[in-house]
Amino acid sequence: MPDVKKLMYVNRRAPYGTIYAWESLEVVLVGAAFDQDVSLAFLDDGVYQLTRGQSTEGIGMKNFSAIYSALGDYEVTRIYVEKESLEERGLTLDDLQHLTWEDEDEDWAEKESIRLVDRAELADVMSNQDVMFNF
Amino acid sequence: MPDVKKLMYVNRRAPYGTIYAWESLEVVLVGAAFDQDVSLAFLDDGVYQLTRGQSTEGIGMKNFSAIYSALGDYEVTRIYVEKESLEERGLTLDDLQHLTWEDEDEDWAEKESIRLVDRAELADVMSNQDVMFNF
Amino acid sequence: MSILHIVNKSPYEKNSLDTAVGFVKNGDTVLLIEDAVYAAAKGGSVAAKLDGLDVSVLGSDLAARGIAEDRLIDGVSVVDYSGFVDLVEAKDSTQSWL
Amino acid sequence: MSILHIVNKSPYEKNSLDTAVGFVKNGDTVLLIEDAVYAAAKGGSVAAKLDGLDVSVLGSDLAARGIAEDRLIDGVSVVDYSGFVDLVEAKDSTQSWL
Amino acid sequence: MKFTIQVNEGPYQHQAADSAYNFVKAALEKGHDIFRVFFYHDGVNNGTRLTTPPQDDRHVVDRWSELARENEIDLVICVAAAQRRGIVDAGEAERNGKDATNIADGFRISGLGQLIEGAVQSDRLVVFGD
Amino acid sequence: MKFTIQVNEGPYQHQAADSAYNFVKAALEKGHDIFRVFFYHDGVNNGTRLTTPPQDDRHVVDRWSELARENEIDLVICVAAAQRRGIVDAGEAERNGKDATNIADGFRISGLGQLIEGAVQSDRLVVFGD
Repeated sequence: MPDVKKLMYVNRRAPYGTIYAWESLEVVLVGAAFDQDVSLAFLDDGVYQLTRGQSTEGIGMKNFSAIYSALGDYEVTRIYVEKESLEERGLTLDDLQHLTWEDEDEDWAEKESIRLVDRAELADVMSNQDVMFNF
Repeated sequence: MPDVKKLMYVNRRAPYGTIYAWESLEVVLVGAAFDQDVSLAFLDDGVYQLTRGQSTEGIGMKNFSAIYSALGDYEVTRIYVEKESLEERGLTLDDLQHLTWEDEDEDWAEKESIRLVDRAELADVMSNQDVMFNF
Repeated sequence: MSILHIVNKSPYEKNSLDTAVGFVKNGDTVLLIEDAVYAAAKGGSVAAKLDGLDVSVLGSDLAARGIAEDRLIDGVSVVDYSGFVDLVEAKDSTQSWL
Repeated sequence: MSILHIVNKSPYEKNSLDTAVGFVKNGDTVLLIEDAVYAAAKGGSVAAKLDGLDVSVLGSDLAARGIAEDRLIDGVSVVDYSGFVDLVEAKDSTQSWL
Repeated sequence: MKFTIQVNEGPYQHQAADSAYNFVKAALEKGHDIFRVFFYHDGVNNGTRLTTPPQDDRHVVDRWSELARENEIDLVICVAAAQRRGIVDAGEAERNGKDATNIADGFRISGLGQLIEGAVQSDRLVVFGD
Repeated sequence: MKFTIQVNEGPYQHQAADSAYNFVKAALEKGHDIFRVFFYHDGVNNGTRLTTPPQDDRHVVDRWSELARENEIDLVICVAAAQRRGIVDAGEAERNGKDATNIADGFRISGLGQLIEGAVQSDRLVVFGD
């Protein structure tokens, strides 16, 4: 078994309607300490997790959307967003948060975390993972 | 408020994958004691609840499908099955249990409990209910 | 008699909205709450399913999901929980399409 | 590397199967369990979605739902829990499309 | 107007319990009566006093208990559903030989008939679930 | 082969807990190792000893406890998920000021790291949920 595994967190649910999005994010934050090769995939209603401007005062639930922008600090730098899922929902990348990370090897240059991929490309990435987490 | 209300139990879920079908049936059995004007509707995956030949030994869960045929004894005599839902699933009435009740007013003549209705007809019936139960 | 059709599931994930709209009659209202509010967002592939229906959306669920009111399809009413209660009162019965 | 795609939801209720089949590559298998077994029933409107895929169905979930094996679409393999375990072992990873 | 509310899902996993609470609160503020809140299926898990949610999140169970205390709301947990999921009051603990209880303040355990009665006695039944 | 299993839903409401149990049993019968069963989300509700299911139905919780006893399976309940849902052992009761515990025999409460560790240490992760 390799020392470092490729772990992918597969997010397919909208936030707030169920807790899966939030408790999945909690796994990602804890998992960051394990020095594995981590990526996140957002598809189907999972793309809604990353939308801007979420405001939960009216429903009395914790707003966890700001935490996605901290993922770069946890060295989670590869976030795949599926193109077909965005399009079906009438969304573009501009509707999502701008997620970045700082590359230590390039004098802390700021880089994009989100990679827009179509379903076939995401299927290729998925087929190279050792473990997929599903919530 | 009328002494007798029209109560409809609306069943839209398959059995076994979740408990809603079974716990819904438990409500129907208890509710039968309340002498209300009761009907059941089966649509979407709810039509699967009534299929013949269910056998749960392999999954270790209680098989409750026989109870539907006892509904007549509980004076639950109007069971609406939606045509479109059956067709979409490649089912016909022959795939469902034969549910009957005995009409006290007609010398205990055996009568059909299942009424095959299309969506528009079921919508009409629903619009005449006082209460819909959803599971 | 009129029905308040309550839908709470994302129309992209579940068939609840599809079925619900088939049961809407004149005088009925469709209320979108929780993840169902995505159905009323402009540009989404399901939005057309609401054409010609009387549709209300729960504002706090919209806000939680970051959907500004100007992103809603035309003709949709935004209500708060008090408006939700009024709708239940105004219609003769409710049907939750879970 | 090969993936075992596990689907457990009715294809008439949820979009899981729709998405899953879009991710199946050569060498992958789709395993239908729980309410997803309805997808493999002959005559159902979703059955065509499985065309050309390597599909297995959990037999005990079929039996629970009253689906006789002769009602399955052609080419589907029926497995028991032991066969489920073998599939997990045979593929390099699993993806549960919940 | 008189409402009965049915809650089919437990706290936190689904928004149903939150939506139901917010609806009940709004109805009370408008002067309506809440005849009963009936917790069915996993909804019975709304009635355990053993939860400790994070401090920056809402406390779903305590919110129900407070609402019941301040407005004398009848919060009923279905006994059959509760037995399957392990929600226990003193009577149930004794009947079923359990060494602990976990029911929260303001809730009571009773039969399914309470749901039917609620639907019959109220002007409206509103169901919150998954 | 070494498996870690994740269970996302509680007993009875969804078949997930049943499917996971049947899978684990079959894997053991074939001589595989179960490194860990990790209960997350409402899955933590598999670990309450307060359930009393009907006598003609399976006992989901007791089945897990027996499996753990007979095969020394590590049944881990996520602490964060458990706090939200009210699954409590003696340590948690003391930490959070609870007057009762409800954890079942054979289960232990621990952190999310146990899931990651399970996934990294095992040959396969299999997830059962809704």
